[in-house]
Amino acid sequence: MNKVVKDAREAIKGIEDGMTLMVGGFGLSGIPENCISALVESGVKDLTCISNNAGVDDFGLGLLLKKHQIKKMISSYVGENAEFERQLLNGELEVELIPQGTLAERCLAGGAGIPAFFVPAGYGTEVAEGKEVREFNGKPHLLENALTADYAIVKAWKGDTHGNLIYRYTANNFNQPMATAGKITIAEVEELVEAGELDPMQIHTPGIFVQRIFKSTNYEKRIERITER
Amino acid sequence: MNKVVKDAREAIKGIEDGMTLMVGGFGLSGIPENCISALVESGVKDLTCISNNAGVDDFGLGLLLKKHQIKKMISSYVGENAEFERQLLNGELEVELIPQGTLAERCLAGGAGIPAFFVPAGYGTEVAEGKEVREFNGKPHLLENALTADYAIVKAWKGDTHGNLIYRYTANNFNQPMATAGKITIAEVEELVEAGELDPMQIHTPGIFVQRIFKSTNYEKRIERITER
Amino acid sequence: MALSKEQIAQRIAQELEDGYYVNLGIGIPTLVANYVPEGIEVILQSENGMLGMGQFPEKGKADADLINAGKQTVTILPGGSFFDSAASFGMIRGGHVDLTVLGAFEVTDQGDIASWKIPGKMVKGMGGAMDLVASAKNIIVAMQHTSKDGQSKLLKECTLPLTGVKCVKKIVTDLAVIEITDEGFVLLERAPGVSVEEIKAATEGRLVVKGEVPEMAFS
Amino acid sequence: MALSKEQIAQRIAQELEDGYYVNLGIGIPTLVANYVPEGIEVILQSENGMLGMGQFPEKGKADADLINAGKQTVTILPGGSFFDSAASFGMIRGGHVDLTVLGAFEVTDQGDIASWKIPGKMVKGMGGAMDLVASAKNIIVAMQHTSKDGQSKLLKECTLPLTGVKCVKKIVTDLAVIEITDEGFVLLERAPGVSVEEIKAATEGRLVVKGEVPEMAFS
Repeated sequence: MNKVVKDAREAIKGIEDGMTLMVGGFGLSGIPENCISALVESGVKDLTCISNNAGVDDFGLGLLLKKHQIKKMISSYVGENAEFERQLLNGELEVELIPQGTLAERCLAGGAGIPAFFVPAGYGTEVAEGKEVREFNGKPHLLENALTADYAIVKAWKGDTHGNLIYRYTANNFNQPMATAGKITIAEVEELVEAGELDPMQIHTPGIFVQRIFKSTNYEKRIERITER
Repeated sequence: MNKVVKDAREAIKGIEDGMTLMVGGFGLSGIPENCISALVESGVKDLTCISNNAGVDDFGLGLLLKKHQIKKMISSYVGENAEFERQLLNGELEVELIPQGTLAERCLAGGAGIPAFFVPAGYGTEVAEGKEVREFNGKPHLLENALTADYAIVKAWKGDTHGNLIYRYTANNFNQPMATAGKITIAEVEELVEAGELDPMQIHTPGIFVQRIFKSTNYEKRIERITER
Repeated sequence: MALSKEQIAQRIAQELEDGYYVNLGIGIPTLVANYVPEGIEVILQSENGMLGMGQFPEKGKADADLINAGKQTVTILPGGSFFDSAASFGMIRGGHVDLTVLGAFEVTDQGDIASWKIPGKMVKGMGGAMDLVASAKNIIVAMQHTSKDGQSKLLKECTLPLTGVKCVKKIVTDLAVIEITDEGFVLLERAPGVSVEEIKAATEGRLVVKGEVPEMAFS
Repeated sequence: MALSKEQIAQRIAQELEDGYYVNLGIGIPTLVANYVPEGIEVILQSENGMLGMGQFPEKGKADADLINAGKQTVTILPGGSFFDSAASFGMIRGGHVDLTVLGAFEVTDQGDIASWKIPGKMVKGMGGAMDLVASAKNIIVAMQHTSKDGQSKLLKECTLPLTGVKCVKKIVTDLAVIEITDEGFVLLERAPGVSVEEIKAATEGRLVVKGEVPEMAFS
């Protein structure tokens, strides 16, 4: 068993035009910077990206948007990106907006073999269009389908050679649910250790979900809004 | 905010005849021994217990069964308990058997505000009786409802005064999903520390789910099958 | 006189109870954290995956891995915890958050809310707002009573795309505290020096006035 | 000669591939762990919440908090992890486990399986068996070909309550290795010294024999 790959370029092998990717992170926090750079470099296009946000103009998924490599975004919030808004208003980009909790749960369901589930979010709004409505305990709910991806690309703090992952602070966010829902899941980690070095009670993502792992380099870790006391 | 109670007797206050309880543990591993003893002592009866197992004749939920305090068990596996089998065959006890993964997910869904979801387990079997069947990706699935309880009673290794919980090894099992699904959740912990002493990245059950917590005493931690090299 | 944003936050803070788990939205709601009454402990949930959110970090201590739902750098308090986005919305959807405070463009006298989209102008997405309004047992909307050009934002029907239906229970505006019941907008309190007539004039939806309406009290 | 339980396990172990995540049921399936071929690393999942299950603990080291799904005390190997029951069955249901090996009372030539209940005699419950059979991409059943009184357990229709329908892909019995296809029980291998006729006689369901059927090979 060997899940360790050399770098992002090797990790993204097999990602082809038209594929669906899940990309972890919330805003610019916990995004797989190395893999995004490698995707930009690879020139792969017509991607459908499932990601809570779309990065900013010159960072995160914004880098892929700028080069028109993304055909469709499935997200909950895409503000903070003027290029995104421009492409969307010009019809250059398809966008499906999904309530944030529903998005996270759809990824989790995809990983856990639950093809559909009911949630209250979005009932009575445009999100409900075309969806089955059913009442539970007197409250209307929407039937939502699971999401899966050809590749899920996540970023963790620590990882081991078996693919076990630990996330740091709020950089967990969508990484943990998405890691379960890729046909192939790629993890880039700040610190890569041997199997057995992580406490088995503290693993956020068990290695069974991760097919490729590598030690990332040169993190910028850009902050969108530095607020200090 | 004060979630800390003195002992099991104080923790189970408010549990009344006819209520539904979730009780954590798998076999005899990770069961809330202190609360079970207090329930036996209290004499509360006609309980519906949601618990993966029913203990053994003279330990775990078996103690409540022996005193006829349980009206109905909702479980996945109830072997290893002759008194249970006797009461069931005599019609003294109602039993609803549910596939183990469906049981865990129904608790999790109850805690997460998902009233119903589809799973493949049980299709074509007696578990499917009366349940809606729907095909996803060419495979038939059953619609399963969420479970909640008046009280969820769980056992953790470490806990803090805010109700944050960490489980040890495989003693996690049903404790983590059930902790989310009680209207009131009671946690008994081997070690109770001040808020801030547990690493916030290692919390299995965030305190928001726990209303009462106490330091347990006199654990027997009986082993069902000691196997050694 | 109409309340300042800080005063709206201050009034909302009076609704807090000891032990409450609270989710505060972006804008005025965030300011509520500055006015938690003494002797009361509330725990802030940030839907990107944190309980026990604390204040901004000290100068130089900002950490890209520790942000709130508004993408601001923050800190965590003792007793807090981190978790993933699915777990976070499980808490919200499951009704474990005691109070949600958020902003809105428009609210109706039936509790409908529009807060996420202005067609043709703004396509940022709903983020967690739809999950929050559909799930919370207890929602307070913090908003201005009227738009900059004087149009009422407390309406019979929303003109903008909805975030949720029949979910808002209470509104605190710069002019009034209002409860939404089957009867409509029930006026509970007036901003100091603001008359019932002024509030009526600023409210397009059905406003219900019962007896003497007290002024808000600030300690 | 019919295989021993150990030999059934040994034959099943030949199906393992490097890097497989495997769930082994109680009984014969558990023995498979003793015959993992050299040079191959497999990771055992125990559905009560563990990956990387190791052997039984040394004498005196048994820990009540560290058990497998059969409630036996076990150990964890480097690279293993612990998690809750919902997460565990998420892995199973989501198809992340590469191979499931479990026992059965009866199997049909369409892949139906009965393994959890004998009406009037045994009411233990299905445990995780229904989840496992409904979810696994790859299921091998380890069982005796016939009951103690000589009745075939490889049937046209199950006589006992079902655990799952159309899910079993392969069976290894004391007499044969059988694949289940649309045609029925396809005989792949015979136990050493057991004839096709003996297997036919012991199989009530539709048995398909194609050409020469080799004997199982044990290294």
